[in-house]
Amino acid sequence: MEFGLSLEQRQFDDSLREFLKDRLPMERLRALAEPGGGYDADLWNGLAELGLHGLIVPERFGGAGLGVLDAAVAAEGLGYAAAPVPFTGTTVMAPLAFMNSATEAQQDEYLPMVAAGEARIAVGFAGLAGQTGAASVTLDGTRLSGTVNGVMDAGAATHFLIYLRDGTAALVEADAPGLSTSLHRSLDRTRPLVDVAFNSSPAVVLAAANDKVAAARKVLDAGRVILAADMLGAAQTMLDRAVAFAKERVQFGRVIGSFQGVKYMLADCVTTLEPCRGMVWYAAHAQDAMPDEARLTACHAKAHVADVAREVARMTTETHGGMGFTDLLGLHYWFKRIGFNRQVLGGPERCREEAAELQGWRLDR
Amino acid sequence: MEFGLSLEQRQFDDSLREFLKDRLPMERLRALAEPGGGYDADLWNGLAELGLHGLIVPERFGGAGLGVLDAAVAAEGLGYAAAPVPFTGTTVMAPLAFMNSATEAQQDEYLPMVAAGEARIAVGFAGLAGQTGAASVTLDGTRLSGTVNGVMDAGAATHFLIYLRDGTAALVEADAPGLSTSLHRSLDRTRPLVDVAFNSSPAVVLAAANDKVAAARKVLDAGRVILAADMLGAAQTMLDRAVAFAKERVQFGRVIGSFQGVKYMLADCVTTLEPCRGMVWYAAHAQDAMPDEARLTACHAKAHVADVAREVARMTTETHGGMGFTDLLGLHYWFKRIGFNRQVLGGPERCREEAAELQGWRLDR
Amino acid sequence: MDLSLSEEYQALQAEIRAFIATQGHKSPKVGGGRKRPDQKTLDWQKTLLEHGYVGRTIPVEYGGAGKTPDVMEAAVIASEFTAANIYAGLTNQGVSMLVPTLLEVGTEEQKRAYVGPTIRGDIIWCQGYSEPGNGSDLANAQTKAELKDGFWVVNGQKIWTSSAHYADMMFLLCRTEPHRPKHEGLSYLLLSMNSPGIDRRPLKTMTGRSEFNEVFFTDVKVPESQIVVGRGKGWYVANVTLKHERSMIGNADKVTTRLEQLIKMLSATEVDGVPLIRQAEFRDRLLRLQGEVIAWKAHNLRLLTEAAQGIDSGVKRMIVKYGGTMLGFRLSSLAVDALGAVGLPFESAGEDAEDDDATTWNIDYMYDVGLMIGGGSNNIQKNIIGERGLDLPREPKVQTAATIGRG
Amino acid sequence: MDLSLSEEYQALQAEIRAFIATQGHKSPKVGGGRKRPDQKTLDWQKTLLEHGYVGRTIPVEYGGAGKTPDVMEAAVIASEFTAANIYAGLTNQGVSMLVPTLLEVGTEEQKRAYVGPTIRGDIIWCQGYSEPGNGSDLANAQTKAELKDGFWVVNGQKIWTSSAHYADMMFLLCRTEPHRPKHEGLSYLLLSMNSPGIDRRPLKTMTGRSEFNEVFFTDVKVPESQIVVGRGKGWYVANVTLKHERSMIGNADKVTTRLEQLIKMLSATEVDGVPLIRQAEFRDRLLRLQGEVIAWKAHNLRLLTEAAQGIDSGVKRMIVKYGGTMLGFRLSSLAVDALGAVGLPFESAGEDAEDDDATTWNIDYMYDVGLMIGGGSNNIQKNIIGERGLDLPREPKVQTAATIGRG
Repeated sequence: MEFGLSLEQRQFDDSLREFLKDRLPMERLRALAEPGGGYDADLWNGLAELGLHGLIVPERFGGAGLGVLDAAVAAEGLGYAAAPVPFTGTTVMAPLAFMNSATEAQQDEYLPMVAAGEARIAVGFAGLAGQTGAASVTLDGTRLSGTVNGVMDAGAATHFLIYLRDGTAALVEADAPGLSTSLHRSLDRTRPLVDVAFNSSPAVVLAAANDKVAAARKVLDAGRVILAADMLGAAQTMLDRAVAFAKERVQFGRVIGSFQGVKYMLADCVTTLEPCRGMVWYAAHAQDAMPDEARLTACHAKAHVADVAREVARMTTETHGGMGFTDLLGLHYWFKRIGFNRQVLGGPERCREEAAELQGWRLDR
Repeated sequence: MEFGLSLEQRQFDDSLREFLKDRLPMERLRALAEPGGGYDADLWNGLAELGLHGLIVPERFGGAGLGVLDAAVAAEGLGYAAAPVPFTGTTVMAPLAFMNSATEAQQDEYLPMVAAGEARIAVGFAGLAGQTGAASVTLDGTRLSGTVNGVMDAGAATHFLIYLRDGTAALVEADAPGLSTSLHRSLDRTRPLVDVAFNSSPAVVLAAANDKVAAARKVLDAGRVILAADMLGAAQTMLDRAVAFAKERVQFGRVIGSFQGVKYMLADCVTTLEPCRGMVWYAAHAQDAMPDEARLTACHAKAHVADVAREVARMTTETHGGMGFTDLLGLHYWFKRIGFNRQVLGGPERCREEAAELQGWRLDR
Repeated sequence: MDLSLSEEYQALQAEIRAFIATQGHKSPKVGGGRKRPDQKTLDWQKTLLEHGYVGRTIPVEYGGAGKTPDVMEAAVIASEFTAANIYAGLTNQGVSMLVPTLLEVGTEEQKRAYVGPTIRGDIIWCQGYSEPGNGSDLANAQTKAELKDGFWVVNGQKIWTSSAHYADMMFLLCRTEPHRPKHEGLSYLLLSMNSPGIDRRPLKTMTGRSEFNEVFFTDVKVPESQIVVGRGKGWYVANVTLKHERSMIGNADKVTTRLEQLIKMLSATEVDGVPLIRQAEFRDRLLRLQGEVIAWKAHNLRLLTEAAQGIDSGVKRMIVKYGGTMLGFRLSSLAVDALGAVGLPFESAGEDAEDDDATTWNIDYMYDVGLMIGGGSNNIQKNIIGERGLDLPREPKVQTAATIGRG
Repeated sequence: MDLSLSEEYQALQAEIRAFIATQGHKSPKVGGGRKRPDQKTLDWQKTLLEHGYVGRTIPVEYGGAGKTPDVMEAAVIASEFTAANIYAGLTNQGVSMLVPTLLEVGTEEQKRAYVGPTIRGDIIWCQGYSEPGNGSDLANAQTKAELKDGFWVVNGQKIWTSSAHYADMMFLLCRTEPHRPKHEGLSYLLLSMNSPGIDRRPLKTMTGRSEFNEVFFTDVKVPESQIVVGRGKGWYVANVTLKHERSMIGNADKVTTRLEQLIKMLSATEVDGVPLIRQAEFRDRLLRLQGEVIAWKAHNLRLLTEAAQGIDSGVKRMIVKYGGTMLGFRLSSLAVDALGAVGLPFESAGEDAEDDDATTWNIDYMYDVGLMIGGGSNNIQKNIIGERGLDLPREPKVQTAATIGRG
């Protein structure tokens, strides 16, 4: 037994962080956040050098064949840097969708495009995820109609992959007839949400899974774990910065970190946040290797990390005083990233509700 | 509009506190707690001098004709002193039960006995209160059979008044045929719980209310408000003592109250506890004068004050360090009193559930 | 205990209800906005002034309605506007802090010059307190003013100055007696933000707006008479002002309004066809918050009653800002959670327009964090509650290079 | 990442399962008890020792099983006993603190004399650290020991001494070098609790038991060789011991067990015919706690792995006591709430008997508060996390009458 990252995972993590530190200094982040499209071709293509796009695509389709755990490590790094890239949807959920719901021929066609970074597929759920917002689509043969609001990681999507309530997935090209999108800059300017409408748009239907709903849920679960990892990274940034700030900032003739009031807030942050890292790893590993625990740990990781991260975001902002509330240090990018991650693919309330259902803990009324 | 205690109420409060301070020093409290019967004839009779027994009994039956607010003021004082007296049941719920559920003739017979302190009536609920524990009774004409476990304020009861699920109440003398009791010293040695069993015991049936369940609930609501007031008093004792301790105790060369770690815990205590006082007054006044708000505020007061008091109990015990955990200062009497009040007549979870039902907020599943 | 209203207050209540029924449609939107009042708001403020619903107890000669102070009247007015979700008038720093300060300690001339225009919304004030490096430690202000030829000449820098980018005037805490001990060297000046030598640099905040500014002073000249109370009395005057700020920030009406909004939102928002209020966790959080709000409202009634009776509420008053902002944050947290992904699209409509509901809630959610920091941070509040409220000993002074010589 | 067990560990697991299946019925009850081990417990401990499930890595010559330290083996053993709700062996201060301390820094003679009898449960130890007035400030110990004629002569008083009323031996922190600076003047002695001059006065705690004592020393003679490491090294040795105490108190097995017990209890307990697990608030609290426990278990796996790899876990280790006791309290809080009024009858069966479930939970609930206080209070833990874990500056030293001359 060994519960920790392998040498390769740590090296990958280091190089990703190094890359992001280099390519995404604060001024660059600000510039990318302004349009709020959640996509920067330079950054995205640069990540290809690290093999990010094909991270979990099987090797026979040109990917690295790694797992959700590796993706979670990457997500923590991306969250730490508040990177404006469509990672969760395009790099994790979309290939998993093919691996779980598509025929071999469909996989053959699309997975190499994902691995090569040519296809940026945004994944949306019409109903299963418990996300607020309108979502109503129908599939007539291979024609998709209806709307799904609030699709994430779709700022520069080449395709939309929409899961219907019955677990069937429909892939539509972004420039397909009858498809129209409306992009909303979100609270988190590093990630937009897109409302997408289909009007008898031609779709490739993925319906190869034996249990289609279970297959759809696997994609959802992995997405939730990745969002949890991203929140973990974002909260860790805020904590690291608050600790550094508390060591330098002087008030009342003392470095503020020497006041128990500040010190104890930061101690509370680390005491709640650090165990989230093990939790994210465990939940991610469960997606890869422990199917019995996959759903439960994904639901709990999304919910618990979201709750911890909200408190860490509040307390670390408080630690910064006025400097935390203004735009000066850019701390709010992470505050908002945590807020965004919390809500998409189902908030903590919904995730825990699903955890309860899984265990047969239904309410009496 | 005036939201505060009247001069008379403040004077009554002062004299009660004075009396308890005098009659119930720590060594006396310890002595009374040892048997754990929750009743001391000297103390109980002494309280008669202050007019406590007939506090809410109408004047025409020999009482003071005051309201639940006055009783709540007294309860806070009794909780502050951790007084081992059956106040909630005997002095508040029992007379209210007669006033709400009994015929004029029944009131004529029993209320003067309550006011005179001759009848100590313990009130139990078979089902309506949401209290854990077995409770199953049946009434055959005027014969009561079955058991009700966990009746409070029954350590020296002369009568048991049991509310059935349909809101009918049955009064049985403690030495009636077929009645047997089993007294349990509780976690809170100032108040025991009594399991009572009836076997075709002769009962006086109180069924005069138009809406019997509503009448029963009024008694329950008032009981919950009184328990909230008692918790408030108990938590206030703990806070006052922790503040005093923090001003004297020296560690690391400093009075511990000068450490922000301690100071902020106590600031949190007062910030959450002080608004509970207004809440208890409001809920008590609602029982007397605002029927539309009576149930909602009673449920919320019991629940909210219980949650605040638990945290105050924990933090003030922590403030005392080892002195708080041992028996030396007797601080635990209040810790346990808060724990007792929390559970009887329905815990916070149940009270909030009832608040939801009142407002039509039923769950979907 | 008497929660009924006497006839006099019932009459006032009826009058306001009639007013709201006929005029309420002209009200600007409640919440979210911390902007310079637009024309709609100014018109509404003027209407409120005419009816005495704002500036009620301010003497007629200074532009108010000249009524005898009566906290119950104030409570009736506030509660009617809250219940109807109608804008209850400007609550900026000029109205809520400077005006009461001047009425308490200003000269006749100062009152005549500033009170009326301020309550009408014609003069917008900003507060020149915080400086880089002394955010919470106000008494350590280093911005200097020297008296030369009948003018105070101000040099230095302020930061976290709300509204300075559109304010007309500033009340400024500055050091005029550099050789006296820290707290005795300060003065409190009133100055025009259009004075030569002032450079305002808006600081964008996390909400995306510029709620704060840096303000730089280079030889800014302020007439000698623009001092409040006198030389070296700045700390005293600042504390008069802070007292008003603290009571402004904690307010049971706000949490009551939010709870009502939440009940509506949770009833109206559905996931998979089920309203959130019928889902366990959302309902539980709502119930807990309802309990807290009931306690907070009752506490506020106590404070109101004590104020009417002229009683100093002590620690009961001191807990209001800390407790109120935390409760406000828990309420806005539930709101953004109830909005969920639908609430994430975020476009502030800019300085002069109303935002949509989701953006307003998100701004409130973030602004609540700002409230924990501004006006005396939570930690400062806990010091005050502990030290002044519970009489616990102060943090011992530490002798360091930074404090030596400051006293 | 590999959570599967290698063959070697699978074999151990199978062995333990077989052991529990055949012997488990002899196990004493888990939880609640902080008493002198009764005969049943001693017999069980002996069985565990024989199988190497306790004292596993302690050398054979000191009474252990002499296995190579292997945290995974330890984890497998702990998890099997936890899962089966079987008593996993004594965890008193002698076993968990003194034995590892002696193994780390004791003399050969000390190891031979004390390790074996302690792990067998024949010698029960108590810890002589706290004194009246210095509860959290251990380095300020004033109990004196003077060397005279080959004996340490001890005078003074200890307090909060757990188990002293039935302990055989004490490890004592006392001042032997009064003229040296505070931290350098202490020594660490081992002494018999039956020595003449010792007066033990049990302190009853809130649980109703005497978990603590006051211990008075009047010219108590301790042979010179009973010192650990050496004169003036007491603070160093005490910190070796404290390190073991901190890791003893935070333990994911405990919270896992409690969560399992809670799930059973909430499923079995009904109000008005509905199991609590089907009631909204109870279920929500259980779900939140389940999330926390999953995080805590995963964190523990990380620590185990790092320990196996010889990595110093730093702040990850430091958070365990504070976070673990708070989580433990939230779990026991839910348990007493689920028991409700049924859980209130409370009769501890005394020092030598098992309590009923409700009493056990109530004792655990209160004892959890004690754990926040003992072994370095929560506030001390937060200082450690902040200062050693996050490298934040220490609370500045304040020069007061009380500290002058202490250094």
